[in-house]
Amino acid sequence: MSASDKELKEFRAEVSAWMKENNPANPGFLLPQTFMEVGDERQLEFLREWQHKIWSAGYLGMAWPKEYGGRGVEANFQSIADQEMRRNGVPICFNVIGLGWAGPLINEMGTEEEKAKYLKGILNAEDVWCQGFSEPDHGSDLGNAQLRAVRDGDEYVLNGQKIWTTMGNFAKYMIMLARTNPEAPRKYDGLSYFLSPMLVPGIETRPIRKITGEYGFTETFFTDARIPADCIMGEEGQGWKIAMQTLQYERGAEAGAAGGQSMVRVVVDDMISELRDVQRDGEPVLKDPVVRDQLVKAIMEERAMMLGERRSHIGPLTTDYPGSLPLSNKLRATEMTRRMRQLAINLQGAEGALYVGDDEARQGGFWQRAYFNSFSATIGGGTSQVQANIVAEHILGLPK
Amino acid sequence: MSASDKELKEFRAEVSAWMKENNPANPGFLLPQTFMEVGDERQLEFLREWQHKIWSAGYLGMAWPKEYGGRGVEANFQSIADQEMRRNGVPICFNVIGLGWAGPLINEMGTEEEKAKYLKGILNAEDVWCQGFSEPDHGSDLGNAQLRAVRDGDEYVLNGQKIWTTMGNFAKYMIMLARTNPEAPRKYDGLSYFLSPMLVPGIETRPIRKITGEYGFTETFFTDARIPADCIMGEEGQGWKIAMQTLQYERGAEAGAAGGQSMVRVVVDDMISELRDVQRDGEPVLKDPVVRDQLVKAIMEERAMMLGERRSHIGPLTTDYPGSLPLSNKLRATEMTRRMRQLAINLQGAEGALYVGDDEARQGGFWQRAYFNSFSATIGGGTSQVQANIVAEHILGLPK
Amino acid sequence: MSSPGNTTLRFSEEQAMLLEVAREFCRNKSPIAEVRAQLETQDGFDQALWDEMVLLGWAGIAVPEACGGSGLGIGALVPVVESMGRAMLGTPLISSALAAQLLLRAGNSEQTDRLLPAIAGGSPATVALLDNSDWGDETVTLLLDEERILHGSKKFVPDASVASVVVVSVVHQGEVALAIVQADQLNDGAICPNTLIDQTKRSANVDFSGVMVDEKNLITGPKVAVALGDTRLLGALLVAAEATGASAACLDTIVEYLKTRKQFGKLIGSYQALKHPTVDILTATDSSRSFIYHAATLLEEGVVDADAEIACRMAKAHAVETLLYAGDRAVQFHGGMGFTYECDAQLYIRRAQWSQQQFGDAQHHRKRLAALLLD
Amino acid sequence: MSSPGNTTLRFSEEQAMLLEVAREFCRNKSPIAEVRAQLETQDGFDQALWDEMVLLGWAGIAVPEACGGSGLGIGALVPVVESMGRAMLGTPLISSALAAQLLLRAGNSEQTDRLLPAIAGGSPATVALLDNSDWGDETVTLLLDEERILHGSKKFVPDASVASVVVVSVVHQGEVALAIVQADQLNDGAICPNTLIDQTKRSANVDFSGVMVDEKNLITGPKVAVALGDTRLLGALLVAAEATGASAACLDTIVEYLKTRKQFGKLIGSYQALKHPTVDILTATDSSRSFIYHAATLLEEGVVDADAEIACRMAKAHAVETLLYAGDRAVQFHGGMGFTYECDAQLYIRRAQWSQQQFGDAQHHRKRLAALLLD
Repeated sequence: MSASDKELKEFRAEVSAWMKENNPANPGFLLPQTFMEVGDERQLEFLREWQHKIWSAGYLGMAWPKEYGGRGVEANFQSIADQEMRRNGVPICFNVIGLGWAGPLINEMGTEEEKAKYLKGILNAEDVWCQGFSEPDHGSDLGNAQLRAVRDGDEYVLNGQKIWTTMGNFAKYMIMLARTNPEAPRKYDGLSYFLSPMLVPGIETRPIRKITGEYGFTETFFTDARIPADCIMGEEGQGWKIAMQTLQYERGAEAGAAGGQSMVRVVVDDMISELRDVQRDGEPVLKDPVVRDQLVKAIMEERAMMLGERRSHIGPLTTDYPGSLPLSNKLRATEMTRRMRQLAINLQGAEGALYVGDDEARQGGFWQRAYFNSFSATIGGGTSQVQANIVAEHILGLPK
Repeated sequence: MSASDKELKEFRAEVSAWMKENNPANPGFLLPQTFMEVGDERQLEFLREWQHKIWSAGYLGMAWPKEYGGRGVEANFQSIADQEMRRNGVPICFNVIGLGWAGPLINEMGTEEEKAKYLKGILNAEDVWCQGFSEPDHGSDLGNAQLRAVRDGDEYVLNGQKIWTTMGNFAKYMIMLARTNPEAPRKYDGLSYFLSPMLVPGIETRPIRKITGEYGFTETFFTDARIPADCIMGEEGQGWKIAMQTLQYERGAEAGAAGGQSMVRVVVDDMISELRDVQRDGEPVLKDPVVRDQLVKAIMEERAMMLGERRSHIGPLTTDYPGSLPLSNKLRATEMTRRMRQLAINLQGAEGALYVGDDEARQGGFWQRAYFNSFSATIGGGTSQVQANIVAEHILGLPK
Repeated sequence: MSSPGNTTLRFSEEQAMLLEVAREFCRNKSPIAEVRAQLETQDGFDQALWDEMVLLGWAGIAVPEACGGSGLGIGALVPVVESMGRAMLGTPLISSALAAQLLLRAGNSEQTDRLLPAIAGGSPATVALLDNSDWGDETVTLLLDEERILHGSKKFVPDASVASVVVVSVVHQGEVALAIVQADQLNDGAICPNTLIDQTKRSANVDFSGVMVDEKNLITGPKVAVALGDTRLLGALLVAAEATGASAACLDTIVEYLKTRKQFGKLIGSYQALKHPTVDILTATDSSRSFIYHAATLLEEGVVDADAEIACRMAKAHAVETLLYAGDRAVQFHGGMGFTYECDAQLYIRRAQWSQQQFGDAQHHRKRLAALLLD
Repeated sequence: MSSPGNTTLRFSEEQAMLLEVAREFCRNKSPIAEVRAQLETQDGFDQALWDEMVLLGWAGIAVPEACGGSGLGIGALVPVVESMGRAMLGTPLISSALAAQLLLRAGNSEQTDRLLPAIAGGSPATVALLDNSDWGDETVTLLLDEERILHGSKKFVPDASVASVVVVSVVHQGEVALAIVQADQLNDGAICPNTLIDQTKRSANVDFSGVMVDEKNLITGPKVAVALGDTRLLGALLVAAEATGASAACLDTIVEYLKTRKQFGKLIGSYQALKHPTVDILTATDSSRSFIYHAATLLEEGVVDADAEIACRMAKAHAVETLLYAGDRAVQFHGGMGFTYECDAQLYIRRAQWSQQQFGDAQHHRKRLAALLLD
């Protein structure tokens, strides 16, 4: 019973109209471009309200079961809704760890009880979720996580530390990788996966001030924190497998995620638009031949990424080193973004030296802040250097 | 008894005049730009005659003792002569391994007998010298040389292979690193250093065809080749030390080398001159703003290298990471050269696709050939990748 | 948040089959030993092999069925040319295809009916477009005088020595026109072969002086300039497709060496200084491939509109810079071996120098893209 | 074989002593904790520290002895500014030095005798040159009318809030002139501080409207344009010197981290993906240093001739691109830590954005170098 093209088209028109009508006015402060930039209560409340509104309108969790707050329709409806959110430039659905990581996992592997307890709060933005994979001493090396979870009766006792916990200070729940068996022969086998409450004694968060000067992450400290034993997902020792499974959902609604736009997409054309009134040597900067050469390179790089996405779905055109397009995507996209934003600052002329807070800063200092924030993506989730190793080893088959 | 500024100035004028008067006419074939490009007998004989002529005029080996063919004056006279060779664009003094490696070593460490036997033939170009350090399986890893030298009475018996032997097919002598003791606990201690004759039974050379299509190197095969035991320099086991000592002389006459211009220096201005009549989009390519930006970058890179050479002699300006300028010089200069030559081809327009042998090729295909030849320097003597490691470890103190 | 431009990319089952067949054919028939065997021959290709390709219908892929071709269009030519580039297989296919396109786009039906069947049947043809060494200068100077006699030369005419027919851009009565010249009309010595850096390629300077062009071999009118512009873009795309194949082959060569060569006791592919640039070559080649098939998609109907022009120029600009980089790194990463003629890296670095210049280098196309995208 | 251009580079014992003293002073007095303590203060520097620097004579290094300075010239300023850049020590030194240079080069003896002693004595001064956000547009629009009243504003006036004197480029009777404005002549609210990406720096938009400039504070004549051009070049050089110091400090920060941080069981400095770019930063910083001391050498006599202009522009173009790269890599190579405000990498990446824009970015200078070197 799959939806007809006509139905989908009508649906697209409906969402688009709704987004246009409901796109919130500029709140007077810079909104987060990604869920990693929710730095204060003001931003949090704004985004919570917005996500709730989208969910109330029926445009979030569309493919999740009705009984848990979803709408029970096909995933392609959600994909269309997500596209229209992007296309209309509305704010993000900020509860990303819930919508895109924890939620789909619970949907797939969780008990009835867990589904009833967690899913709706994820969708309606009442329960903020965070993620506890990274630890201070091995940022790119998840398998080495050391946070200790010791079973004690019907509880686990947690000791250790997590870092880069996005919205750790706002979150009610954390998906967490902890070491239940330090003696396991393979380090991966000693890990377990928890849906841990955050608001229990012994769990404390300390906001991390980012390079931008703003907040968004926390360090999270566990000191004899006790959580119910049934917070574990699966069995002890399955943590690594479930963590890897969790990462699969990132690919959107079709892969199980609830949907919603998780980051504002910034394209090269946005940079170019912003440069239309910038002068260089008394002429429009966009008329400068060297700048033009740079901008065309940037456009081409972006275009190539988009075309690569299209090509990745065409089997006969992906027989060379299969998997190279998806597996290199993170490396390429994040590095491209970083360089593009750096270029945007450079081309602003003297105003490039202004920052968020200056009335004359272009788009309120958007590009400066965006450049700094871009490192969260070239570092987080495996640095670009590690990503390049992964591509080299998994795709090209080069030795470790 | 050091020469006065006036004497030096007069000497400079004298050499300059001589070079101008004696600079050979274009022989009708491309002359080697470096000693690694002597590919045929015609080139060899031309260069042999030219070196002999310079030596006869008294401008080579000036600081070497008179009794061995030198002139016995201060080294700064030779430096001036070398500068004037470069400045006047005369052909190279091709017997580089003799003039700059073997000769100074013999001068410093050799016996009277060795000096009498070898030095004059190096200067007057009668005896061509070659170098046998590299071996096929460990190009960048000299310490691992495996050519076996076994003492047998008053001879050593050689078995093994060398590669990248410059002018191996023309040489009478080779400076050679061989393994006399495979059991030495440190691999370096098993090496010895020889002044080996080349024209003995059991030593065979096979010319290597280079990427340019020309010749210049050989593979050299040793099969039970017997050489007199007194060909050894120093003691058994001192090979590594002497090899490292040998590399010190490369720094010119002041460091002990006989002098003579070992390679034709090509500067960015030469490329720019060649581009003066090239058109792009119907205008001079030198008027194209993007090209201009590229050329200025190239000029700056070259200028920075030259300024670095000056600065390296000013102690107070080299207290940060001392030694970084000289030790990074090879890496920087060779990489700059490669990129500059590649750019030169690109900017030629359609004619960039022509090659040596085409009448319409710019400067007879000089830049195309030069680009290909530039890899001999980014690969030989330690690849750029190895050079970067050396700088990182020795200068920055980064871990291996 | 703005539009990302046209990012259409389709690939039909027909194209997929062609790609598979072409890749298999080229791999089997053009191993590197065969490529090397052709480096110093006069024509640079093996006639018997070309005949097989003609039998497979490749010479007529983009020729209408009515003229003896299969009418599959440029979109079907791209996978074939990519496959040939991958095998470094030199033949007059690109030259012939461009000649056919130029005739199709500017000629009348008598001309196409007369000339295209021969091209589709494997008789090589070529185009003579370049009056000087500057692809950015489109001024045509070769004169066809009032008596329809040609005065002057063209440069870098690809496969000139084997072409039966040359389609030549000329200036006639003050307008750009096309002259169709038969090989047998050329004077002795009119074809002066270039010595190319890429020894798998052949081109020549051709002196057309004195050749008489009869009425039926003359093409005039407003279509000529458009057809010439289109042909240059199609040429850029085909060179890009060929360069994409060459980059892919070059990448394979590098990867193979990095997996087998040891230095300092380790496989050299384990060193990030070689590993990461090799990943760059992979991702850049991925982009080249996306660009050429995007352009192929937009050219399905044969019309070179603004989006197709953008696609062709992007393909050329990207693919040649990728091959330049890949070829350069291939030599470097092979170390001493890379410096030899015997090492295959030399084939790719040489091809790169040829490809970058054909139909304008990367900067040439970016300059024109700027006008299309920024103004 | 052509001339490589002017490659003079000398360094006197006097300069060497100054460099040693300055580096030592800055290291001791401006540890990073002190730098951070100033990030959110109004003036961005510590007055007591500035007073010490003044006592060392730095405010008067390039001021003639007759005007209370030490008359050592720009060549002696460069090592001091490099040292300050290395310690990220923000003070009005560059602004004051440029104001002094502008007065020296354009003013009459009454003006220099009156104003320079105060500057040499530590009373901060600055220059107001920028009428818009485009360093490449040298049109002066700030009007000094017939009644010698100013109309308009300047942008990005460095250290405006602390300067006692501002030397302002104006247009007067159709010609470019300089107005010397005392801080107390400015209206309340005339100084509107910029919020800068580099929190160690201070600048402001300054509205001069209504300020009356008396005769003795007006500089007119042909020397003005030359002096303005020279001052922009000296500004470029001093920013380059400061950026060179910052790059060197940034390099130290990276090297330190690479030698201590472990990932996957190894010190991260052993990975070539981090090691080799760090070598690039080293060699690029080496070049920056060579360029700034080359320029300093050519400016020994104070005259900004064509060679000196080339040297200043090269220094600026190179030093800021180096710092941009170093700052960017410093953040990346520190991994998660690099993404925090607490990590010093942020200081360098922010400084880089400021430095690149001051007195024109790298491309600005390369464009002008092209005219000097290629035409």
